[in-house]
Amino acid sequence: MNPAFTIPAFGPVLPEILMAAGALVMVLFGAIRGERPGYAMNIIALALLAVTFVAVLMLPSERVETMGGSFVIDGFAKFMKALTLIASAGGVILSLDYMRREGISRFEYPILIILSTIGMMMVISANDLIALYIGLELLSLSSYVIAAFDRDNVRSTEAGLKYFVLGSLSSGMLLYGSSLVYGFSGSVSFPVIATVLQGNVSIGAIVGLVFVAAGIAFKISAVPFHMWTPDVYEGSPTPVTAFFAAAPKMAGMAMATRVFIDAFPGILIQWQQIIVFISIASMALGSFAAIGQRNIKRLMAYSSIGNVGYALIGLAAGTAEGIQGVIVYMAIYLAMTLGTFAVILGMRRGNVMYETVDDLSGMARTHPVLAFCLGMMMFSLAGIPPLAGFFAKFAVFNAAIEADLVALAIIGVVTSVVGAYYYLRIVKVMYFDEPAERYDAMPAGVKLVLALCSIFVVLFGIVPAPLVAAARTAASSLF
Amino acid sequence: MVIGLGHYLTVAAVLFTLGVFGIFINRKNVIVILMSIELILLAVNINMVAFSTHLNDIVGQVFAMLILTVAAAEAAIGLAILVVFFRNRGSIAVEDVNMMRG
Amino acid sequence: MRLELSMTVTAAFFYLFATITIASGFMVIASRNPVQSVLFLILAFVNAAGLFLLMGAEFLAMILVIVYVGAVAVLFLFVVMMLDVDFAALRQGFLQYLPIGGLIGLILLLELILVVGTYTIDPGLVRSPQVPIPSADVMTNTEAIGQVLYTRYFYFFQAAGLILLVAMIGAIVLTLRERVGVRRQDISKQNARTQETAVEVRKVPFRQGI
Amino acid sequence: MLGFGILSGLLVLPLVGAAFILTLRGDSEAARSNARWAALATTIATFLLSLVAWSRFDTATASFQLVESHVWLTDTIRFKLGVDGFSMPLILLTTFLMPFCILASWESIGHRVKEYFVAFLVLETTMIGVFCALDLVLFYLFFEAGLIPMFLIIGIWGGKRRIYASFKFFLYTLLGSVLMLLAIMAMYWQAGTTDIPTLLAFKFPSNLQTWLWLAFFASFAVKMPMWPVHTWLPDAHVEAPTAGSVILAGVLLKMGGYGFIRVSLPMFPEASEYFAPLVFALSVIAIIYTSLVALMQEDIKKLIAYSSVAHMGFVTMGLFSMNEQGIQGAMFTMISHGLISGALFLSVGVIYDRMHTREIKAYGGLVNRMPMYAVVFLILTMANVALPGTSGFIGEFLTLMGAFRSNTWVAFFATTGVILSAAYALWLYRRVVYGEIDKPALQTITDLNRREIITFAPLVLLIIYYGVQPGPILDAFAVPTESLLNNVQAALATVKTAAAVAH
Amino acid sequence: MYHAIVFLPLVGFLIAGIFGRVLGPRPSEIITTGLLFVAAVLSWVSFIQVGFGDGANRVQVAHWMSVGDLQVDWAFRIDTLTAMMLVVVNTVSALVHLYSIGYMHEDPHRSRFFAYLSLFTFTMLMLVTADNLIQMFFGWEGVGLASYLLIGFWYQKDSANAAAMKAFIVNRVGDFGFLLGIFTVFVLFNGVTFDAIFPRVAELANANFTFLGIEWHALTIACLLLFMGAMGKSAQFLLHTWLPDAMEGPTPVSALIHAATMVTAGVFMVARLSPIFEYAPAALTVVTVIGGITAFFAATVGLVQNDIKRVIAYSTCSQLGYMFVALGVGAYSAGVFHLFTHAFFKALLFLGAGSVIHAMHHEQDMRHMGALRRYIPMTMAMMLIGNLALTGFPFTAGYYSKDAIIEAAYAAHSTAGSFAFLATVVAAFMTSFYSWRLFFLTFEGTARWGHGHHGHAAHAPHVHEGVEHDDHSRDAEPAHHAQHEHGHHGDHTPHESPLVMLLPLIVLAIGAVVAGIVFHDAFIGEGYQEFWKGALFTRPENHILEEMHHLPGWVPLLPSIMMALGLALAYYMYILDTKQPAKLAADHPILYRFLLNKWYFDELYDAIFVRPAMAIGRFFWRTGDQRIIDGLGPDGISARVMDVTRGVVRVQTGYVYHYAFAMLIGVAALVTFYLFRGAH
Repeated sequence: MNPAFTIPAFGPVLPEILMAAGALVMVLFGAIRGERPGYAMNIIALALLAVTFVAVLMLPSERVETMGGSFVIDGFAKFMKALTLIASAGGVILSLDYMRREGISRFEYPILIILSTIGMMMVISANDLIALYIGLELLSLSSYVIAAFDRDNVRSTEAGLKYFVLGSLSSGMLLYGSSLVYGFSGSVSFPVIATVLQGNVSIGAIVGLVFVAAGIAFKISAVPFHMWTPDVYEGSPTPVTAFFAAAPKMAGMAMATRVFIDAFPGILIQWQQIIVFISIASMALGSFAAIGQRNIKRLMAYSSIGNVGYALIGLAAGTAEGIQGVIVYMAIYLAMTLGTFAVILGMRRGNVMYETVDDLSGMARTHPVLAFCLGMMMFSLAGIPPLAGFFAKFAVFNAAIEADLVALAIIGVVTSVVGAYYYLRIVKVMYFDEPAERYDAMPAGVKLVLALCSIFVVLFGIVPAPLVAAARTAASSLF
Repeated sequence: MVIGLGHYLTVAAVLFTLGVFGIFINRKNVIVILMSIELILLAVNINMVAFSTHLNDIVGQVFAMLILTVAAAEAAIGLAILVVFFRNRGSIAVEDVNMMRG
Repeated sequence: MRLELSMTVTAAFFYLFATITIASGFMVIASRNPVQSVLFLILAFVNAAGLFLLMGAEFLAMILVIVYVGAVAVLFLFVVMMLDVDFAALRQGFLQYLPIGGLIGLILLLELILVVGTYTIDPGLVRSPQVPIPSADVMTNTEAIGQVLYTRYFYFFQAAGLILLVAMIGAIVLTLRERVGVRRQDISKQNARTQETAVEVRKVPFRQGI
Repeated sequence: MLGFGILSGLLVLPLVGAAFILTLRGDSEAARSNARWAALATTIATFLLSLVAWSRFDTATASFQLVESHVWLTDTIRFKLGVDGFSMPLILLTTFLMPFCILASWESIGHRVKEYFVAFLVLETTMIGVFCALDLVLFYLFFEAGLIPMFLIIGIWGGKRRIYASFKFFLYTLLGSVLMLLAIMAMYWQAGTTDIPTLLAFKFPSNLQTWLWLAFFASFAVKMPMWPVHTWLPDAHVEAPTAGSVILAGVLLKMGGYGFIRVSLPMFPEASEYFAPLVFALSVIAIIYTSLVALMQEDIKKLIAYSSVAHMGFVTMGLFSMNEQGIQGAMFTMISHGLISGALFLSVGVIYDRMHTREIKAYGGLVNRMPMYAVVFLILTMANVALPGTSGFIGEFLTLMGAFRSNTWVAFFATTGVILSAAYALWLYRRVVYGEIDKPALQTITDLNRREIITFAPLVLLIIYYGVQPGPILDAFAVPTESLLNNVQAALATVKTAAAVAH
Repeated sequence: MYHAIVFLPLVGFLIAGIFGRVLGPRPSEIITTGLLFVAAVLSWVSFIQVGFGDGANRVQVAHWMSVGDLQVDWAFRIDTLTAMMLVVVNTVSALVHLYSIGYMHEDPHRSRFFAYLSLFTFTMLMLVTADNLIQMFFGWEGVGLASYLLIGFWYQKDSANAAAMKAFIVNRVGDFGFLLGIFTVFVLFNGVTFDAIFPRVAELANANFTFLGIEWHALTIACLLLFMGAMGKSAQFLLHTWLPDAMEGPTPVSALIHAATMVTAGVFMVARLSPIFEYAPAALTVVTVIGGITAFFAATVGLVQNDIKRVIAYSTCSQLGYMFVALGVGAYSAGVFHLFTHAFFKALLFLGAGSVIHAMHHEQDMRHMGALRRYIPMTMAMMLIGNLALTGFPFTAGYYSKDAIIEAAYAAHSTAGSFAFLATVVAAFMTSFYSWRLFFLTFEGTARWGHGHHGHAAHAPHVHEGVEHDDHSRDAEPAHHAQHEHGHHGDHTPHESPLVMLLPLIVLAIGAVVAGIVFHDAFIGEGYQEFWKGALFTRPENHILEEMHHLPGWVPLLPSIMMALGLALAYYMYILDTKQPAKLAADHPILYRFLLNKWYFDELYDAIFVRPAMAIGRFFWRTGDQRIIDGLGPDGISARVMDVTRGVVRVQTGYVYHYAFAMLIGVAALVTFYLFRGAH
């Protein structure tokens, strides 16, 4: 009766195991050491991330399933995990100085980041609905906590509360959808679902898919499941916002890709419509709503909504070209968003952080380098060549055109022009307006992140081929 | 009178809808909203178990069990956040949770 | 061991449990006092456990009662009592969103029931599940779950453990406070005391008075 | 073919200059002066390098020359550069105008000097890039990249409404361009490459041509700018600093015309033929409409800006007349307008630097105090109204002749532009230069200084030289025009034969 | 030699123009004038060579441009017509240069003036030597530029600037036609050089050409369009309005450009293109009619003008009409002959008028002159000769050329010819009248200048012809612009001009007297064929020159009679009964005003062209660009975007249940979508 149980291969799960073990060690270390100043925990976390990063790179590129088929590793997973780890590392580095100066430096923060990252990596490698759900919850629960990490701050706790309530609702939806999919396909395993659901499937499976899509869309904050994003981004401590804008987005897009491409390739016609709708709505809302924002973090929230919309174009195409576009887009988005938040973190005078767009006034004269970097980020986000953001948009739109989604592409480019307006507004404030007082010197870690991101964004156009080729390899592993 | 899969699914659907309905009918009380979410999860579990039985596949039950586990953890965190929020604001009215908007 | 009930009895129990579940579910969202809501929630869970029993998922039924009724619901109750909230005020405007909410809810409900009505599945799939539920004669439901939970699905089990870890850390990080002015026992500190630090030896001068 | 050639050099050289300026420390007068000299040296070096390129250029062949190709985005989307008879003169125009822009900014740019010159040098790279890109994606990249420095130039060093103008400029042109990007992608999937020489030989299906043409048109029409998408231009011109206006009118507008001749005409011949009446109509409207509007302007720069729109109308008209005179005339008009409008904006800059106003009303009688300036401005005005003997005439005459061969109605209405341009240009000259000098502020205005004379002399001489001897430029267009027309005719003939067979 | 003839003035222009300020006025004057004299002498040499020898040839200077079929060279086409024009241009120009040394001697901008004059001469020479239409257009526009510069020479004067602008723009209207004509010719003949065109005209005699959707006789439409250019440059009816205003320029300019040379460019062009016009009879009819109307119209206006230069200007206009009549009826040589003689006597008249003005310290209003005979007798004598020649006094130049035209018009035996005959005869009478009126008002009668012509208020008592003072400013140009330059003149008595001014007058006077006698045989008489050698083309069936010799006896006499009548009437009205003109004017105020205001052409054009253009321009700008295009385009869109933004932002209320609501609605919407549409 009992099926012969064999020990699964642990090799592909090594990064996750490393991380989990590391997290436990950190808990232990933190508990023993107690709350003491210094960056020891953060450095351990960074080291852990670095080691994991190396481990991820050493994974095989061909598709391997393990853990009873719940866990899969392939080129795509490798690539996205690498991106996620970079994003998490960015989240840790950006928090170093901030947490200390805000007086909320606690050893649990890097641990929660690590745990959340484990969740992301699980999500990326999830090969069935259960693994997906568990990974997602691990990722989400850690996120709720770090959103409310500044627990004496009303806005931070409010952000945590909103994130939690809506996140729970979304996971409820995801689960309800999963149950329907399970029921209508007879399995939770993606490959099985893919073989069962082909062509004209029962409406139940599609409704289930809609609910699953809703849950995923919540995680990547796509319209209309985005509503939490601006409030949470604004309320959370800024490094946390940076982390939210970067890491879960990588995992979320990977998850979306994994689910739609791996589990539902047979009903592409059906889900394509959902993605197209979500994508259009996200691009439009991201562009329009951001115009009205004065708070940069809030603005970046809308910006990330819009960017997700663009990335989804690639997914909507549903082709290898499209997934390549998604990967390229996310990679470049990662650099842009981390760079931007690095600048936001640099806007500090004494104990006050400045967060409104107007606080950037005249930065080109008080901090020319900073302003230049942020300006390049903004132009890049607007998709102006030769900056990296252009190549990101090029990749996804190119895929859309290939897949004959011309209307989607046209709406996309038009909203990107609308969106360019608010990015330009930031450039305008920095470059055209009268300078305000200088900000304090940037912490070294933030400087490092900003420098790396800026170099990437500005110079990507010269040698785009490596990333593009790698993305192509990664994407082709899904097909 | 055979009680089939459809009956259970209908119950689950009603519970799910009640949960959904509870979220915006209880727009002032976060705790009740959390409870509504528990109702949704309950509906999911009924679905899972029903399908599991119908398909004669134990995975559904394992899934349901994990959902229970996670839901407990979720409740813990949710209530912790709620407590923290209450400490800061002295209220759990959802209406008050709107410092950030626009 | 499995209860062998006739079709009619099963149906009767189903309707009993289902009705109470739904009714108490409704009361959860409709009652004026959150304490009542929690209690109705417990009722709903208990009845849902009954439904589970009817479907043959005994282990889950028990877990539901233990975890939910025993832990989660109590947690809710605890928080409701702890937070000194004016619940009357929270009920104002209760019906403001009823029409629109009701409409959406109704539409969703109808659609879901419609979907349920269309249920079809390839019989072949039913016959070839990945992990079939063993018949009750072979092993109990609990045993069956135990068979797979620690082997085939140990990955989920471990991950669930991580989630609980997060819940723990999260709850601590959010709510634990080191209050100043509260006297605590610090054992390591106590153990670390030596004679030098604990006792101060003073020489008192003679005959000089104070 | 693998190594980096002279065109890469042209692209990199300004960037090197920009990088050097960025390394200058401090904002002292010495640092500013260094920045100025460095910028000037860089632009002159670039110009000299472009002359070297010109000397290696063979006008007798229609194929691309000085080609270099490097790995870039993918196997098929490569970093490919090359020039032919259409693009080489435009590159020369760009590199030629840049030193004047630097000179024109010598004193008038007093704050944020380093950033200014960096922006200009970067802009130069993007402009050269547009003209020598042999890959459509690369073309688009440079086409759009120029927006960034120009946005900053208008926004930081512009006039009162600079923010409105810079945003309008940026978003308007961006909106036009993004559709082109989609069209490029569609071409990529159709033809499997974005390599321009390959695409030139590729036959796109008729119905696709229509859409592609429209998408490219959206971009180029805004950039040109054609009526009715021209309204960004007057605003941008008025608010931009002098050198910005020079580059805007002198080079940036030409990108649209270049795009038409590089992409729309040769790659979509059927659509071009189909839409030629539309282009004609818009061109003629532009010529008459904007000339009349120019007549009523109260701002010198705005007047010249509107006149630029009218002149660009001649360009589009000539291009789509699809004959030698029209196309070569249009190309020549672009070069000549680059010199003339550039010089005109420089001359506006001269008085703006002195008086800080561009209101026509604020001037009058300048000839009394600035005779040399009056002469220069007169020559430029006459070149602007296409007086024979100036380069303006050659282009305008040829485009009109081309249009006449194609459609007499178009030529008839467009020729009225000859009258209207004289009206607004002379009206401007009369109000600004002639008359008594009765405004107190003008009493002490000084004539051109040595730097300004050095700036104007080559421009004026070239304008006249090319009016008398247009050969060097005009002949460069001859061979590519001929091959273009042959290909277009062949393509159209195939279609007609196919249609005939089908019936 | 031809290089020298054409380019010496250019050299002069460059020297005076570029180095004028360094050299100072005097060297500029001497250099330009000297070069011009050299050129003039050379052109006489070439004239003799070509006209009376066999010197016709083509001189290639340089390549200009080649675009497809369009091949254009810088080249000289030297034939009799060109040579004759060289003589006219260079002679008059050289004399005007010389004259200007005296006339402009007080002007601080003399070097500029001489530069302009030389520039004009150069471009005019380019025009007449042109070997193709495009080079001709170069000269055509070049003289337009020079004319613009010279009219606006006194740039402080607003009226001068306005006149300069007007001249340029009205000419551009003509050029509009010229350009279209060139295009038509190019399309028809696939070339623009005369050598390419002329031999092929006959082939295309019956070709048709579609222009503006109408099927035309190809050569007719080409000729009509080209003639439009001629109308502009030669100030023919409808496009004449600029010429009188052009008198704002210094008087030597009027003599050179607006009498002797530039304005005759139109005549030259039609003559040059006679091979084409010959095959376009309908176009020739138009030429005749326009010429006739102009001759008549300008003469009527000339009757009442008070400005001495304006009278001569209208006279020029009228005489140009004569020339076109001759061309129109096919007597090209007669037209060209009149052009030739007219250059002498009209330049003479203008320079004479300049001398008068000089004497009167830049007073131009004849009502403030009178009795100048005693003060400037030499000028008076020259003016007398000019007048005689103009009015066609027997054996003067005008007598031969003008009478030939009237005869040719009669001999045409066509409706248009008859009309033109009538018009020219009446115009001849009027010519005589206004010429003598000018003479009498200026030199005879009482002196009306003695007291304070500085102040314009002082004009009031001197209103001569009664009713017109209200539009004085329009009529009599304010001449006080240069008076500050005259401040050093203590006395206001008129003084005779210096020798440097009189000398050109004398030379021109000689020309005015003898040009007719000497050359009429060659131009229109027996020597026709040998002289022209085909430079003027006439179809074999064109026998007008012979028919001119077989006219009824009264026809050749008629012009002389008209001249006599005009003289008599003028003598009566301005010497015998000086009250008569004012009375006449008062009796017919409407007619008088109509004529005085030049048939209200300026007002008419202002109303139908200038103002509407301004209004439309303003409309396009304010309403079209700013309200409609920007309003619907960028500004409107950005406003709508902001509206959408406000709406979107309002949805983001900050309330959790709203957010949840949005999610649920989203899910519900998607599910609904699939239930009803998407499943299949």
